[in-house]
Amino acid sequence: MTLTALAALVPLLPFLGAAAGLLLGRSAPGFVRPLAVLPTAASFVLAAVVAARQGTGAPTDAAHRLATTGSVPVDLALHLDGFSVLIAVLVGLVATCVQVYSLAYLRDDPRYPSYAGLVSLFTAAMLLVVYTGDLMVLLVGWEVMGICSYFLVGHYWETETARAASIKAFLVTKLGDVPFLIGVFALGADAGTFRINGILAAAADGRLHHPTVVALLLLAGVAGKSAQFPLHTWLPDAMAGPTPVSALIHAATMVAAGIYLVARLLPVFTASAAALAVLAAMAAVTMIGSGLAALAQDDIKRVLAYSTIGQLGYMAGALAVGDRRAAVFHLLSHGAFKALLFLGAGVVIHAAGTNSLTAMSRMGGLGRRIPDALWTMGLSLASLAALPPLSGFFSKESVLRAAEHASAGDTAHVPSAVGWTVLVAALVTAVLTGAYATRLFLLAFRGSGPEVPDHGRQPLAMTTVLWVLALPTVAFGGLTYRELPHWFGGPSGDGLGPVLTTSVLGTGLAAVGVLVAYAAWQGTAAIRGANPIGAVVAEPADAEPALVEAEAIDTHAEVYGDVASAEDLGDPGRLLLGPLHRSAAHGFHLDAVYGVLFVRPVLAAASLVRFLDRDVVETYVKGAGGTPKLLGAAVRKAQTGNVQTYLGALLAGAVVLAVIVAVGA
Amino acid sequence: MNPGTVLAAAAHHPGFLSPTGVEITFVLVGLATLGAALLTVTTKQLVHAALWLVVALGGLAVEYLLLTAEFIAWVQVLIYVGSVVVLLLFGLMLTKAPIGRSPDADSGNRWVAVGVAGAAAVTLVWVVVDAFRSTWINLHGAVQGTSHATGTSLFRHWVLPFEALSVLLLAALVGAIVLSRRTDGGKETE
Amino acid sequence: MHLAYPAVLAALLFCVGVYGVLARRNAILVLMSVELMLNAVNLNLVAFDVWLRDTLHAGQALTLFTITIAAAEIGLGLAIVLLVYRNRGSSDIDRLTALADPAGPRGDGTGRPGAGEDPDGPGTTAGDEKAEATA
Amino acid sequence: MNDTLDVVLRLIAVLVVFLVLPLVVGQTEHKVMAHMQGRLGPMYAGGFHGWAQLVADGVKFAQKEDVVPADADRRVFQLAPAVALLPYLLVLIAIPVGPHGFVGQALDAGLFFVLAVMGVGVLGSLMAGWASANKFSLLGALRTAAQLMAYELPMLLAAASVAMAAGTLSLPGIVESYHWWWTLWQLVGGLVFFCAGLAELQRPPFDMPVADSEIIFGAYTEYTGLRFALFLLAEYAGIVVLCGLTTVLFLGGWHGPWAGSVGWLWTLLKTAVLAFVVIWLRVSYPRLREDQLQKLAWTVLIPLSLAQIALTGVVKVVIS
Repeated sequence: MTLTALAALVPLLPFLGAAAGLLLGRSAPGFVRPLAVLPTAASFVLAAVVAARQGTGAPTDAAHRLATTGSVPVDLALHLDGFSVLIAVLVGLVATCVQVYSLAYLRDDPRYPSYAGLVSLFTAAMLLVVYTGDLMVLLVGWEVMGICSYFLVGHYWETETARAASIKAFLVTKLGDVPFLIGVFALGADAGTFRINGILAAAADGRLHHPTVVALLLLAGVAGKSAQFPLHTWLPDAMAGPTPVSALIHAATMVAAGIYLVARLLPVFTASAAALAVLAAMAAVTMIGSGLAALAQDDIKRVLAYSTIGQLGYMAGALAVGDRRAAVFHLLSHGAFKALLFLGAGVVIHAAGTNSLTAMSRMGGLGRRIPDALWTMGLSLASLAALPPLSGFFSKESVLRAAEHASAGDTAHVPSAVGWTVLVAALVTAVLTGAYATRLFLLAFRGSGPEVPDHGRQPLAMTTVLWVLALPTVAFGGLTYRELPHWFGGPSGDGLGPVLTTSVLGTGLAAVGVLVAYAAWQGTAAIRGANPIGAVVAEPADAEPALVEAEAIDTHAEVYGDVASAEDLGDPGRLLLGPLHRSAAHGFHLDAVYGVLFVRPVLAAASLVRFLDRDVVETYVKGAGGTPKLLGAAVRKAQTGNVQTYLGALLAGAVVLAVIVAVGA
Repeated sequence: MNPGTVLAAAAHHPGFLSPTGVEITFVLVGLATLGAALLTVTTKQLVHAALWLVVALGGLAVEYLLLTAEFIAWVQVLIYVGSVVVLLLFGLMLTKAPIGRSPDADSGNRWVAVGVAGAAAVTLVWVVVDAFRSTWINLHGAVQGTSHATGTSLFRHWVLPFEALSVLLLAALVGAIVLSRRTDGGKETE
Repeated sequence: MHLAYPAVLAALLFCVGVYGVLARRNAILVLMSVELMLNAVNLNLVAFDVWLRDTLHAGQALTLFTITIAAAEIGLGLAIVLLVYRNRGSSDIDRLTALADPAGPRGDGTGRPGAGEDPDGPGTTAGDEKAEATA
Repeated sequence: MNDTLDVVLRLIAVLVVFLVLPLVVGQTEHKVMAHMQGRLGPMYAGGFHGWAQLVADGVKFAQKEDVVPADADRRVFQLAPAVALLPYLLVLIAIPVGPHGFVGQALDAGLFFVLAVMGVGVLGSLMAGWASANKFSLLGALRTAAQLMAYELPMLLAAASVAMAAGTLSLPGIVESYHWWWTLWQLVGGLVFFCAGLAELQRPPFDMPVADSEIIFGAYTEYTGLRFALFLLAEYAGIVVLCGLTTVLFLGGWHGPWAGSVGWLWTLLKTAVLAFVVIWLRVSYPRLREDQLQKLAWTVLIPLSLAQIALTGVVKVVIS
C-alpha cells in the first residue's frame, strides 16, 4: 500500500467509524464500542506506520483535483512531512487513549453512541487538518472540529453550565473563524492557490502583497482555536464537558490545530514583523495571565485548562520567535503529559467525588486510594513544571533557547524585542507553572482530614491509559530531542537540545516556584486545619465516573458560590497571589469586559432589531391586516339585524336623492 | 278631461286667502287627522294608538267624502275602521298590551326617525307645494266617486288587476291560516 | 279646492307614518304606521283622480286595490307577529335581530352558527310559557 | 233654508225613532219572554202592563253611581258606550222607512254606509273590554272581535247578493227594485244576513262574548249606571237596525198593499215581526259554544252566502 493511501486512510478510518457509530448507535448498540475504539486505534497504528515510512525523508505531496472551481483551485491535497506525521501520531495516540478511557468513564451513559461518534469525527477532522496540503480542505476539518467541540462540550446539556459553555465555545471560536476565513481567502487570492506549498513558495518569493493583514487575520482564528489571549475565555468554561473530551481538546486536537497551522504557515508570519510582534505580545500576555489564573482556580480541571492556555502560549511564543521546531516539539510533549493530566484528573474527580481542590485538600488518603493517578499525575505535573529529565523540560527548554536566540538578534526576520518579550514571559511563567503545578499536586493528593469516601475501584481501562501516557511523558523529550531536528527537516547542527544558560534559568525558576508553593502550602496548613470546608461528595460508590463529574461541575457554583474559585483561606494560591487572587480566579474579569464590550451591545442590537421588527415592521403588517378588519367591523356594526335601522338608512338615502333631484331639476 | 282644460281651470282659480267652505272643512278635518296620526305614532299607550288610528282613518274617510269619492270613503270605513283596526286591536290584546304607558314603546331609533321623517316631510311638502300651489280641483260637475262610476271603471277597465288581487287575497288567506296553525302535529286539534 | 291641501296632507301623513315605522318598537304599532303611510298614498291617489277627472278612474281603482292589499297585509302581518310573539315572548322589533352579524369571534367563521339561535337565550323559555298561556 | 229645515227635521225624526223604538223592543222583549216562559213580566210601572218599566229602569240607571275601576283606562272606558251606541244612530239615518224620500238621508252607497258603520260598533265592545282591566272583560272583548271578524264576511256577502240583484247600493233603490219573488230568490241570503246580524249584535244564541255563566257579562262586566244602560240601549238599537235592514233588503221594505200611502207602516210592521223573531230566538235556542260559533260562520254561512251570490248572478244574467 502506498504511503499516500495509508495516509489517506488515517483520517478516513475514524470518520467511517464515526459515521457507522452514529448510524448504528440505536439499532445495534453492541457495535458502538468496537466502532469507537477500533477505527481510532487502527488510525493510530496507521499514523505510526506512515510516520515510520515517511521518516526523515523529503516531504510527500499528493493532490487530486476533484473539480475545477472558477478562480483559485481547490485540491484534495496531502502533505506529509516530519511535523504532520508526528502530530498525527500524537493525535492518534491521544484519541485512542481517550476512546479507551471513555469506555470506562462513560460506561453507562445513554448518549455514549453519539459521544463516541463525535469523538471519532473530531479525531478524523484533526487528522484531516494535520495531513492536508490545501487550506480549503484544512478549513473543512477546522470547522468540523468547531462543531464537534460544541456538541462534546455540551454533552451534559441538561446542566446550565454545559449549555452555556458549549455555546460560548462555539461563538468565541467562530468569532475568530470569521477573520480567519477572510484571511484564508486573502491568502489564496494573494498566492493564487490554496495549496500550502504554493503559498509558502509565494511567501518565500515575497509575492504576498498584504502579509501583515493576512497574518493578523489568520492570527485571530488561531487565537480562537488555540485559546490565546484575548479569545481564550471559552477554554476554561469548556471544562463542563466530560473529562476525556477535555483531554482530547486540550492535548492533541482543537487547540493544537491553531499552533500547527501557524507552524505550517510560519513563512507567511515571518514576512511581517508586526504579526510576529502581535503574536509575541499575545503569547506573553497569555502565558503570564494564564499562569496567575491557574494559581487561583479551585476546580482541578480549570487549573489544567489555564495551564493548557499557558503552554499554548509557550508554543505561540516559540512561533513568534520563528522557531517552529521548538513549538511543535513542545506541542508533542505537551500533548502527551496534558492528556495524562486530564485523564488523571478524571480519576481524581471520580475518586474524590468532587472537582474542587478546596474540598480535596480537606480529604485524607486520596493519594493512597488512587496510587496510579498519584504517580502518573505527579510525573506529568513535574513535566509540566519542566523539571528535568522529563519531556516537558526538554521541550520547554527548546522554546527558551529559541527565545534567547532571538533576543540576541540571531534569528532572521525576528526582532530582538520579540525575543526578549517571549523570553521574559516564558521565564516568569516557568515560576508560575512550578507554583501552580505544586499547588495542584499538594492540594489534591496531600490533603488531610476525614478519609475520602469510597467510590469504588478505578476501572482498569482508565488506569492503564494513565500508565500508557506516562511513558511519553517521561521519556519522549529525552529520547527524541536529538532526532527530531532531522524529522523537522532543519539542519542537524541546529538542535533542540538544552543549553546551559536557559536550562539553569528555567529549571531554577521552576524550582523556585515549586518551593514557594510548597512553603505557602505548609504555611497555610494550619488555616486549612482550622477551617474545615465540608467536602461535597456527589455520588455513592460505583456510580459512573462521568456522572460524578457532571454533578460535581454542576454543583460547584452552588456550593462554593462561583464556578472558578472557592472561598478558601487555606489555599496557598490565595496566599501567593494576595490581592490578585480574586481577579485571577475570574480570568482577570475578561468575561465581564466582554460582556460589556460585546454581549451587551449585541443584546441591545438584538432588542433594537426586535423592536424594529415587532413595533415598526409589524405595525405595517398589523395595519395592513387591521385596517380591513376595522372596516369589516364597521360594516358588521351596520349589520345590526334591526329592520328599522336599515329602513331608516334606506329612507334617508331616498330623501337625499329626492332633494338632489329636486334641486338639480 | 284633457290637460288643456285642466290648465284652463287652474288659470282662474280662487286664491288661498278666499277659501271655500269645503276647503275650510277639509283643512280642519285634515288637521284633526294629522293630529290623530301623530298621536298614533307617539303615544306610549298601545291601545290608544290603535284608537287614534281609528280617528285618523275616519278623518281620512271624511276627506274622501269631501273629495266626492263617496264609495272609497265607505270602503275606507268598512275595511279600515271595521276590520283592520279591529284586527290590530285583536293583535294588541293577544300580545298582552298593557293598560297605561309602555315605557319602551319607542325604540332607540327615535331621533334618527325624527330626522328622517322631518327631512322627508320638508322635502315632500316643499316639492308638492312648489308643484301644485296653483292647481285647482273642480269639485262641481259630475260626482267622481259614486259607486256606479267606480264600479263601472273597476269592472270594465280594471277587471284583470281585480282578479289578480282576488288571487292575492286568497294567497294571503291561505298564508295567514298556514302561519297561524300550530305546527306541532295534528294531535292537538284546536 | 286646491290640490295642495290634500297633497300636503298626504305628504305629512306619509312622513308621520315613516316616523312611526322607524321609531316604534312594537311590531303592531309598526303595522299601524304602515297603514298610515298606505292611507296617505290613498289620499293622494283619490285627490289626483278627482283633479284629473280620469275616465278610467285609475286613482280610485288603485285606492281600492291598495285597501285590499292593506287588509291582506294586515292579516298576514298580524299572523306573523303573533307567531313571533308566541315563539319569542316579545313583539319588539329591535329585539328580533337574529339576522344580525353577531359580535365577537363567532362571527369570524364562514358559517353562521349564531343565526339559528335565539339571541336572548333564557328569554326563549319564558316566551314559550307566555305563548302557551296565550294559546 | 228650506233644505236646512228639512235636514234638521229628518234628523230629529231619526233621533226620536232611535230613542223610542229600542225601548219598545226592550219592553216587548220583557213581555214576550215572560209570556213565553209562562209568567207576566213587568206589570206595575206605568200602570198598564208595566209599559213604563224601561223608563223606570232608565231612571234607576241614571241614579246609580258611575263606577270606573281603579286600574281601568279611564278615558277609553268612558268613551266605549258612546262608540258602541253612535253607529246605530248613524245607520238609522240611512234606512228608508217609506217611499218618496221617507228616509233620514238617501245615500248613493247606502248599503255600504250601513254595513261599514255597523262594523264600527264592535269597537265599543273592544274598547270596553280592554279598558276594564278585567280578564273576563278582555276575554269578552276578544270573543267579540273574533265573532265580528267571522260574521262580517257572510253578512257583507249576503248584502252584496241583494245589491247585485237590485243593481244598486242605494237602500231606497234596492227597495224600489224589489219584487215579491225576491224573498224566495234571496231567502238563503236573508237567513245568512239575519244570522250574521244576530251574531254581530251578540244576541242569543250568539251571545258567547257576554256569556254570564262563563265570563259574567263579558266586556260590560265593570260597567254600572248610565253607561251600562247605554250598552243595553245599543243592543236594542242594534236589534232595530238589524231588523230594519233585513226588512229593507230582503222583505221589500214598504212594499205591500197600499204601499203608496201606508208604506212606512209595512216597514215598521215587518221590522217588528223580525224583532219578535229575535226575541223568540233568544228564548228558544241555547247558546252556541265559541268553536261552534266560528264553525257556523266559516263552514256554513260563508259557503251559503257564496252560493247565494252565485245563484243571484246566474238568475240576474238569465232575466236580463
